[in-house]
Amino acid sequence: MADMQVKAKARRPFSLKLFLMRFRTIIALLVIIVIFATLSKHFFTIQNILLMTRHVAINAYMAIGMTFVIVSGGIDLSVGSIVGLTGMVIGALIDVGIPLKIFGVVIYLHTWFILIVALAAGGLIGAVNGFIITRLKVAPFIATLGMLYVARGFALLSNNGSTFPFLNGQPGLGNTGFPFIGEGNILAIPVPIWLLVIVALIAAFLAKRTPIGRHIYAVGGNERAAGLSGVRVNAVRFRVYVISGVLAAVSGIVVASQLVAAQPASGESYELNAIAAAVLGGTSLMGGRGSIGGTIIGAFVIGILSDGMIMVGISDFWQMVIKGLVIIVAVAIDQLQASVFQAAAIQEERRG
Amino acid sequence: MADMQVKAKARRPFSLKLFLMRFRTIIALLVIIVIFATLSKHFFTIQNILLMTRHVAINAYMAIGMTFVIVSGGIDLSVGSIVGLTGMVIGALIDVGIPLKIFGVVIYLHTWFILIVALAAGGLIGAVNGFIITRLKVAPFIATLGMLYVARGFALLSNNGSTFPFLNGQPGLGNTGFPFIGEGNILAIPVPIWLLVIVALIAAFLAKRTPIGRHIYAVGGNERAAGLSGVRVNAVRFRVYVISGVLAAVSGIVVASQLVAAQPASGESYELNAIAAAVLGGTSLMGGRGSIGGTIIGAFVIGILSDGMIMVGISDFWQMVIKGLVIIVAVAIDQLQASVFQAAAIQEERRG
Amino acid sequence: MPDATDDVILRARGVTKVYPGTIALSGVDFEVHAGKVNILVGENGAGKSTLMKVIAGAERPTEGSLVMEGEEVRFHNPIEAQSRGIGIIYQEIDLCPNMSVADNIFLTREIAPRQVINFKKQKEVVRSLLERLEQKIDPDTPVGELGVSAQQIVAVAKALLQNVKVLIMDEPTSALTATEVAILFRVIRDLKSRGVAIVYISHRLEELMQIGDYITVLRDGKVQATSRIADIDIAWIIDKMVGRTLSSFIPREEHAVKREVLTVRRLDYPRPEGGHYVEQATFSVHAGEVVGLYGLMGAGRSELLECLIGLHPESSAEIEVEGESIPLSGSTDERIARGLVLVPEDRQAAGIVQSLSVSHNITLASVRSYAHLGVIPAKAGLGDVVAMIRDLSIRVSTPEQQVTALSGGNQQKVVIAKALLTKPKVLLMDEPTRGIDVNAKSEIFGIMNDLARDGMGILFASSELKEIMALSDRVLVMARGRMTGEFKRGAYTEADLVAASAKGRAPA
Amino acid sequence: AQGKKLIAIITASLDNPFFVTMAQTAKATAEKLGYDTWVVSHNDNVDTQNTLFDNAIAKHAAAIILDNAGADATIAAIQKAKDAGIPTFCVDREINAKGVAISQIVSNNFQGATIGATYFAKLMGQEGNYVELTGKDSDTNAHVRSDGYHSILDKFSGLKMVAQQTANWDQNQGYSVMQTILQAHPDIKGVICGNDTMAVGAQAALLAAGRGDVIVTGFDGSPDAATSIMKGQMKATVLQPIVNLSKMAVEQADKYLKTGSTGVSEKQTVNCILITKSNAARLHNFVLEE
Ligand SMILES: Nc1ncnc2c1ncn2[C@@H]1O[C@H](COP(=O)(O)OP(=O)(O)OP(=O)(O)O)[C@@H](O)[C@H]1O
Ligand SMILES: Nc1ncnc2c1ncn2[C@@H]1O[C@H](COP(=O)(O)OP(=O)(O)OP(=O)(O)O)[C@@H](O)[C@H]1O
Ligand SMILES: [Mg+2]
Ligand SMILES: [Mg+2]
Repeated sequence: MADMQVKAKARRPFSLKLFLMRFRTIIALLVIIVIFATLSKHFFTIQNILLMTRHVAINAYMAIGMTFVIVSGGIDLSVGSIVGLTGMVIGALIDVGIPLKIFGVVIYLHTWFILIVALAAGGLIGAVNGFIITRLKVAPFIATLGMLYVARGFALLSNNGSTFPFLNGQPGLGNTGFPFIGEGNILAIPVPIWLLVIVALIAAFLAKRTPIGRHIYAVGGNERAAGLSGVRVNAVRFRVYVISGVLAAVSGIVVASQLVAAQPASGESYELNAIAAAVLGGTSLMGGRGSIGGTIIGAFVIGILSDGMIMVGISDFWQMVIKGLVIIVAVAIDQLQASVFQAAAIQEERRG
Repeated sequence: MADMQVKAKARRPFSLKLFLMRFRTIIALLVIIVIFATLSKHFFTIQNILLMTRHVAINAYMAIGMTFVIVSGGIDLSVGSIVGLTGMVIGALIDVGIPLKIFGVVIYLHTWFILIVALAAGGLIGAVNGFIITRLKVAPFIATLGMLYVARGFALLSNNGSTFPFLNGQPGLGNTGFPFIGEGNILAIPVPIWLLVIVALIAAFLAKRTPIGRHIYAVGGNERAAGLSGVRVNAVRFRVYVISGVLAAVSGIVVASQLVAAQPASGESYELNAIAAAVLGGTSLMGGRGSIGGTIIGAFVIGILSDGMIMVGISDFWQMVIKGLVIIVAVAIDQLQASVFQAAAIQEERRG
Repeated sequence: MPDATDDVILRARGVTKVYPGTIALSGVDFEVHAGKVNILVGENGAGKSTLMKVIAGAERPTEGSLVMEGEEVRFHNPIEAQSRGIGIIYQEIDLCPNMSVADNIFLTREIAPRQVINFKKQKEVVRSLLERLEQKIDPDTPVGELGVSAQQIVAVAKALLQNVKVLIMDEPTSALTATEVAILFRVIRDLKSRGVAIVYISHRLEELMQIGDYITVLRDGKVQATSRIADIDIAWIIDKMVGRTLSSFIPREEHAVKREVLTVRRLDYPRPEGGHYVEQATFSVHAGEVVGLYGLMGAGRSELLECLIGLHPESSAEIEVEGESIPLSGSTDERIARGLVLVPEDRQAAGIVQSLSVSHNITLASVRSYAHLGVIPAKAGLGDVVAMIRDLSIRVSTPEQQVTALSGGNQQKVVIAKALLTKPKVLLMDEPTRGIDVNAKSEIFGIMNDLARDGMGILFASSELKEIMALSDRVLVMARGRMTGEFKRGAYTEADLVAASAKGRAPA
Repeated sequence: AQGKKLIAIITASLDNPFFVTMAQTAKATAEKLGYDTWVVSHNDNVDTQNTLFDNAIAKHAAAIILDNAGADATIAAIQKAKDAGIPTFCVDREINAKGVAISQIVSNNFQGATIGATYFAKLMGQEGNYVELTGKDSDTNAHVRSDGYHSILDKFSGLKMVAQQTANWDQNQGYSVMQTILQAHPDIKGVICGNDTMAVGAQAALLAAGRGDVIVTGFDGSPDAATSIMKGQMKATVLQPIVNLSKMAVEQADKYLKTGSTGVSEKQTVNCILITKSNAARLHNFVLEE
């Protein structure tokens, strides 16, 4: 029925609506910031903002990938496990290297290669997800739920459940420098934040300005129509999982780099945060709608909320309750305001 | 004439397909059973079968509720947390009672009342889910994701993160007998299994033979069409979450009763098993399709698989990998066979 | 090897398509002449859409082949057919509701040098396309916010974007008004003159006579007859389609009008942004009376009917059924219980439940009445379902068949059957004959007449003047949300209705 | 299979070297004594643990060696095993009941915490601000250790705890919680942690923030902590002699199965040992070599 009300010639209202939608999520964000800033004098400092942004970034990489997946009409529950597994891949490559038993030598890769291998590992898992979903026709929820267990299982198996500690590398082996990704600064800005900016810009460009981006939205909006229009639906769906896998690997790299250690349990239940960020940012779980900008704001809401609560010293149990309430309330307000703003936008259009 | 033709052809191909569909999931189940029976001599004993069925039951209650939710087009991520929270409600009522400060007395409820309160608590949380989804128009995934955190938070808060031990009750207070639910037998069959039989029969009856059941399927299939046909869409959607909440409470009761203790972390990530059982049993995550019988078979596949792997002594990590693979492969085979059957049906049509 | 009639650009040879439970096409030969309008007609479920899907690469034939420009072709997907110059407008409008008009039109044909889309250029092209169709639709509007007819126009524009050799139109006019149809026909003639072969499917027979050059009649998946339009008339078409002559497919019948069953006073449905969808509508329907509701697209007829069935709680009115007033808060099920029921306009979105069988769809609205003490007996309603399938001639292999496997027209009949099983006092129908073949139409009209004779009141919205005039004991005309005319049978002319429907409109 | 008796070894999780060591030691000891073994983990989930007990009973295990998932929620499971004639021997974590398990052999967490806290106070010079990272709130040991720490630290008026947060035994959380707390309290001098995993995470955060000066101590004596201490990063940890505990449990189980009695009392505690730079080099896989 909502569809019907909007029938009135919608030219500007759409972009206005979009603008307002972002604007109001930002308002929610500002409210949270103001609350914490009054509760703790250390909250609103440049240093703390950079720190929180770094925490946000880890979720945001995944959430951006998740946005593509959800927009296409799917879901990816395996991202948390991919974080753990890529960390272990890196750990193994730095600490153990690649032992070639026949020749009795161990090959150590250069740090750059290790990063590429890690990204490729994430992409590969995403590709397997994509294959299972498009070729074996398993529903995304189930395919990636299965992968959640499989990838976590392999992460645990990779070093028999143990951590790979001290990922500093050794100068002689050419594999030093890994911790720089998590902890380094470029022009006084932490590397993870640069990464976030780069990833976000590329993703937003991809979503809005390229045919593949448009096709992702089309597939999520009406798969049949997209297919009949000549969109290679399966190829599109395949790709979003690869993108999601690669971006989860980025999270995995940053997490391992920060800890200077790779832990097999790393990233557990991160998928829920990534989904929550995308949805708080206005991505529709029915597919077809969502934006990178919105998702990033969503990630900030979640990240700042949890950091702020720790800083203020709220108990873990209450943190859970509050986080759950914020997720519900934010989306509920979103729904409420959507209809209010819609009416307002139509009003304005009539006058203007 | 036309009358006769229609009747004669009625339901033959459809029910055949349906029969085969169930049959093949049972085949999968049988394969698993045969494998484990050859690997362990303790596996295929009456004692162990009863034991496994008890374990299956805990997931099955939730999975049955989940089936209604998914068929209606929703999802319920909060069931695991409801398990934990209802356990704590029971624990508090048995161990602490209801202190009435004004009168300086503590009221202890009879065990039957406690059970009713526990079921009501589950139903209440389900009702809150339903309210958020139908009134505040929050997507089910998000509403119940939020509730996952909120309910778990409250479970932890209820006794400050601690367990309520010794739920045996005291004869003087009339609240003994609780452990019977989890550990008792009636006619040599454990109580949880009786409960499963009762719940399953009622649920199957509800799904197939009552207007509300039909309405759930209609709402999941096409909400607007259902609404125009006089189905109270919101009432139906509300009810499925209440059903799901109550059945999660049944799981919570049985779990707490078996442990004779209520632990706030109980039920963590149970939602994934419940969803997996429903989907393995042929419930479509798009809504509109699914059956109670299928879900129960799905629950058996998952339960017997994990018990069997434990019994055979497969390592924890491999268990994860195998569980993930089985979920994917089972659904993939389902898809494959569906198309094989369709091809067969086409062949038949051409000949006939 | 050049053919005798050299203008055949595409030829289907012995095409058979089998679905589980149905043989949709069997050994169909079909020729498409370049620069001509090739008509395809047939009853609902005759296999027209299926044949078109095969030609457009959306379905693969079980047997048979396609020859395009003298060369055998095999399309594995719509893209391959597209690249050979075959364009298609599907029967069920297939657009992405979340995307803008321009995005939809350019989907997979984006102007994207170096993979970067040039939105400005795309918009320009879309504007000129829509100008050609004489429509003012903003290229940035999300398609989901457009009405059915505007969406149909977008679908046409999308098909016109590419330079096609063969353009298939599967019931393009079922959602269009007379003016829009005229525009579409101008476009078709223009394409014809450029040598494009048009394949045209419609259930509006006058239309076919007007625009067609060649005609092929399908029946039960087989070709029944082919001819040049010049050699035939409507009676011929009906004869070939149905296998018998229909004396008049719109039976005129006068009804003995009894007491008022539906009284509506001051029905107001405000727009959230100000103004009204429906304003102060007051009217009544009597038992045994068929009332037509006429108006141009956007007049508010659908909204009026939706208000009556309780879809818009923000509307206000005094509604009485058989003298008993229905509370404003009355929900759809209450209104159904009181004897109102609606056959909606859009059967895909609001009519059928895709996941259910034909039988469960038909009993959906009345399922409560089959329950005894809250329990539905195993074969509840099967008798009624079978009777409905027979009465409405719904083509199914079994009542347990999935409803999605039915052709468009048969799905519509399922929706009507569902409404009838609620035993309504007043039957509300919104464009009940959209996409329905001539025989089914006549059957449905027959049913409407029967129902009226049995004392049911019927209020139906239609954009087809002929239908309205033939069936209605009384006609209500709406324009811009208001009742602008009421005419008794025999007391008006076509021109009166048209004039009333244009009232309050700014002169163009 | 050859008629050997089976000992079930149920541990917490196999992705933590502490529990792996517990399980490996028990397994090796039991096999040396001629038993078959069955090693599983409950991942701190009592429901899973309950399932594992059911399975142990179904497999007719002779005895169960258990690192349990909850002091209260485990009692019923052990009772169930007892009713089925299977004795349970608790290691590392005790249960809140007597007479149900045959032995409860635990390291003295409270004593360990006091020696850890004493050393921490010494490093701090008995004054300054510090932070405590606690374990999972639902875990008894988290509270026992915290109580142990405070029984010492609260005696020094110069020591001020400016923040207390749980990091759920987790390395990632140790890292990010530490980062955030450091924002609110840049003036801290030390961090005392409920276990080594959190300590290693916190240490990484401090090093990254250029605060290598902050004193970090942990608990458990894990290999990662030992390495860190030798590198001069973490300052101390408290070794739980898990290898001893595990051995004792299996040996007592063996004796009980053969003689019907362990000959020792049910509750046994073994003291913990402080690990600092001076002895960290001798620490290998939870064994402090002489
Ligand atoms: N996907 C499908 N699965 C099974 N049967 C189908 C499917 N699609 C079409 N059919 C069947 O094939 C036959 C032809 O259908 P088609 O849609 O081609 O009819 P049509 O001539 O276009 O009818 P209408 O005028 O109602 O649109 C019908 O009997 C229909 O039930
Ligand atoms: N494409 C559109 N753009 C803007 N407004 C529209 C559009 N379509 C409908 N409306 C508005 O919605 C109201 C009702 O339209 P609706 O199409 O439901 O009327 P209708 O009389 O049922 O027409 P139809 O013959 O198409 O069913 C009209 O007042 C009109 O202004
Ligand atoms: Mg058709
Ligand atoms: Mg209409």
